[in-house]
Amino acid sequence: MVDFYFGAGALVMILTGLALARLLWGPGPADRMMAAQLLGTGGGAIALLIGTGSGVTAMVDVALLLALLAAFAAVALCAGEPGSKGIHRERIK
Amino acid sequence: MTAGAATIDSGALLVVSIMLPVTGMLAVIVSPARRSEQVALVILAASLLTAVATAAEVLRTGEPIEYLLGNWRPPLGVALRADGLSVTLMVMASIVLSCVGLYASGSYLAPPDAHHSRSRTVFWTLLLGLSVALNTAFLAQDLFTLFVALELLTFSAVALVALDGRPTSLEAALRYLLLALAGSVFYLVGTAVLYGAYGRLDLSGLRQISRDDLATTFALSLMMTGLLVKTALFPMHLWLPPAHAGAPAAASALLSALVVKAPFFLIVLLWTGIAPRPFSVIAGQVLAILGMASIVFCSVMALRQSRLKLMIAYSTVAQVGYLFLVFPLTIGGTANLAWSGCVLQLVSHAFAKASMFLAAGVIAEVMGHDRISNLKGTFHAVPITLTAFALAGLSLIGLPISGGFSAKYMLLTAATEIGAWWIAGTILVGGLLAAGYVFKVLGQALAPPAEGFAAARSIPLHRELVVLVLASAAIAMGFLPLDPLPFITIGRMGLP
Amino acid sequence: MSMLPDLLLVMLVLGAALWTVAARDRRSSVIGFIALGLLLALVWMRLYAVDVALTEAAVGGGATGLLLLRACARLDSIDAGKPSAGRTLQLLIGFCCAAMGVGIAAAALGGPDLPPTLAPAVAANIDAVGLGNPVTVVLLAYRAIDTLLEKIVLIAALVGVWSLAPDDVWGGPPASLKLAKASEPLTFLAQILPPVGFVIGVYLIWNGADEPGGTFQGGTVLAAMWLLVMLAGLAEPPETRRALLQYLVVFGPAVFLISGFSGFWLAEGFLSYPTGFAKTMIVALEVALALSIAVIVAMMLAGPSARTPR
Amino acid sequence: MSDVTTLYGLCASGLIAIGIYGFSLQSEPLRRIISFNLIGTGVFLLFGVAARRAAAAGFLADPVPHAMVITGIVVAFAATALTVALILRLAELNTDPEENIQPEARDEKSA
Repeated sequence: MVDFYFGAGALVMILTGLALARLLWGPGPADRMMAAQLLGTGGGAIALLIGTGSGVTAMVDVALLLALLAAFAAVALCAGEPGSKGIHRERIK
Repeated sequence: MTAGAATIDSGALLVVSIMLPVTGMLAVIVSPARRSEQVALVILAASLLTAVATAAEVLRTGEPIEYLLGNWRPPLGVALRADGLSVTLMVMASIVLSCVGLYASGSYLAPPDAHHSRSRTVFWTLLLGLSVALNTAFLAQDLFTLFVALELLTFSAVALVALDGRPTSLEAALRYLLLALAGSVFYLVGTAVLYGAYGRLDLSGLRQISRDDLATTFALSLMMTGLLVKTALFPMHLWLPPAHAGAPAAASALLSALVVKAPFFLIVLLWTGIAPRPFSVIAGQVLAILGMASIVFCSVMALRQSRLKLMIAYSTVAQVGYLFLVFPLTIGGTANLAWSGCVLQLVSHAFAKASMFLAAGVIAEVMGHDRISNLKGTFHAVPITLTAFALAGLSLIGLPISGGFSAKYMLLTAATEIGAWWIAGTILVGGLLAAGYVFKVLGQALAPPAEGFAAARSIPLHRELVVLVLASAAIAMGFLPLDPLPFITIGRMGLP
Repeated sequence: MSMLPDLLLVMLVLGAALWTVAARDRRSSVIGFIALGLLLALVWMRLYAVDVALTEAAVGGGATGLLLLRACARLDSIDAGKPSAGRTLQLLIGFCCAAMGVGIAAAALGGPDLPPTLAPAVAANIDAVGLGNPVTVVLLAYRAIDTLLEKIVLIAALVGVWSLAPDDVWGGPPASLKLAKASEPLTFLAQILPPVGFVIGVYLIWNGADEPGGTFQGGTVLAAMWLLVMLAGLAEPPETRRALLQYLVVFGPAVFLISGFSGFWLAEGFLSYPTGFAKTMIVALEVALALSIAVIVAMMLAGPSARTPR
Repeated sequence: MSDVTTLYGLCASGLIAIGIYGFSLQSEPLRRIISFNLIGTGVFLLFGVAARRAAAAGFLADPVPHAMVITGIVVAFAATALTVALILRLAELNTDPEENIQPEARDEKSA
């Protein structure tokens, strides 16, 4: 059973890795926001799977926090949009 | 329990010396800006009394004071410990902090109206922050607690550098902050490695079990490197002159006199307490070589400066270099003499340098600028300040009778006795160079004023007197007998 | 098999770290850093450090991430500095850093087979305090001085941040956090998320005594929720000169200080708790500290005053 | 289990090395503070690995380093916040010439 949890954890890890690639390369802000969400949910899933696999029940709290922060990160990404509160207004490149 | 019960009363002094300024910080934040100065001055006076009482207790019993926080024994808990050296430094720090506090009282920072309360609130809060950090650094017996103290020291110091809000000051503050953070993270890597190797971070425990192996050597090298960045020894000194020169004079005095001394003190703790034998010998040589390079290189740089405050800042790096000469001198039979010289240098430099920076502040206000080439008539305008500057200068050069003379004499004697001619030579060359930069200023300042000279503004007498008191303290250290100081060996761990 | 997730995780962490350093523009670098924070929460979980995992997620992924992203947006018009070093120097420094990494790995992993540890000592003394979470016991009993000083560090840094305000706006509110492009979904999110987050924050604080969690994690979550409300424009940052705000900032540390000194009379000395009351006192202390932490973290993220006080 | 701690020990060393590389080569303050955070993360992981190695003594992990790491993360956050505030203020002063004039005039009297 433990092997199953770890195997599933590894699989979700690969999927999360793909989300990470989307987050880093973008290209658009929408891609990044969705990827951040996926990273949060995927991270939560990994926390639950591996936490159960290694018998640490408090991992549920980590999963909970990751899910909450994924939503927060989406807003943070908005706050970090170029020009949203720039010292200079957006400069046309 | 036995140690805690036996010294419960004197141990409380150690707790109070750290927690008094903590209380002060919290009080300054919630009190209105016009009250912040009074709160801070009361706390500084009480801290000075506590430090003196602690020193008196250590002197009286001839034993170090120990206190177990929360009554938990190290390595689980954290101990505070005051020995001869740490109480000396605590008293020194309290004196300098109080004097700078008096200097900055009144309308020095800003006119006392609501609109200009920023610099007042910030200055007094962070002055007390420095006091907390310094006392913790001198007393705490745990490598991680010392890390937290170092960070508090850095944050308080950085905000003081940036206090006047000019872009140049902010740039200097940013550069200082980044390098200081790099220094702390190096220190922390070493701490992590030590914890992995020994499973504890208390100094007394580590002292007993430290081994001569890769992990220890590597960890200590990293920690010392980090601390060297923070104490600004050559070649990691570049951040210091702009930071110390860019701050308001009252802050510069604290930075040069006290802030760079705490990392040095930690290096001494590591070197005497934890470093295993073959490593400590090599590290001592390297530290001394860097110290010598600091003395020569930064004295020359000081000589070449055209701004008074930059000159004094370069002089700090040079004078801190002398402290590092002590390490190779403690191998032979002259260890106590060398340590006494080092401690005297540390304390007399703190007084002299604080006085000099405060004097530079007065001069800049009176003359309206601080260009050395244009200081004619300064003596005529502020004779007391200039006298103080000259006295502090004597101590920096090492002319008798002054604390600086005694310190350099002791280091010189120790060096010649074990035949370390290279160190002896550097001490003499450093003195000559210091004479060069001090007399360059005095020669200008003592000249009669030019036609039509008028002071830009008048200086309250109490500020000039504070400058004189600090300089006199540096001179007064010279009246101590030229023998090893007995009290700094009280309870010193790891010294011969 | 059981090593596979770990191996993948380490690769992702190092990949994100490399991206953070090598990314072309600073925004991509910051995003890499936030992703790293989320991944590290998983690493900490694998090291059986759930308390640290929660802290890393709340601070690395949440607070620091928002701080850096906002900084990016405000620095947007300023040209990024190019690394001035030539290729040879880059290689040289890269080589030095690699050597250093190898050295650290050798020093940290080469120790004795049965590494020394304080875990048995912590476990042996934990009954005297009566809390179930050993990390909380270390933070608030054995090494309480570090935690107290850490709060002072936070306050010093907050005063440092505040000190960067221009003289004429000192005491006024920080710049509005309201997003220029606050869309309807965002406002909706800012309305429904804070109550949930508030509950989670309080849960983390309350749970911290016996289970993983604690003051800083909970306090940061509370701060994040307050910021969310400000980002959506539903509330404005308060004036920094407001007495209530200043009292909230010093409240937790002051309670800590008083409880520490009370140990002189009620227990065995400074920062020691009276027998039987340790748990009650620590939980009360945690609540007070979390309140102050939430305010301090939120004000640090909001930045120095930028508008004239009324 | 020791294989896992070794793996994470290597990961920590890697993070430190990458962070130092970034810190020494980058010229932009914001990028440097991010690199500083990378180094810090690596150091904290080293503490975590040391804590986990205590598993040999029959415990899941040693809570003392965990507590130190939590304190360390808080301190690193404070450092980052202060640095970012400095960077932003400096950028503001450098892009807004009007702000520059007034403090320069003050230069003379408050040196």
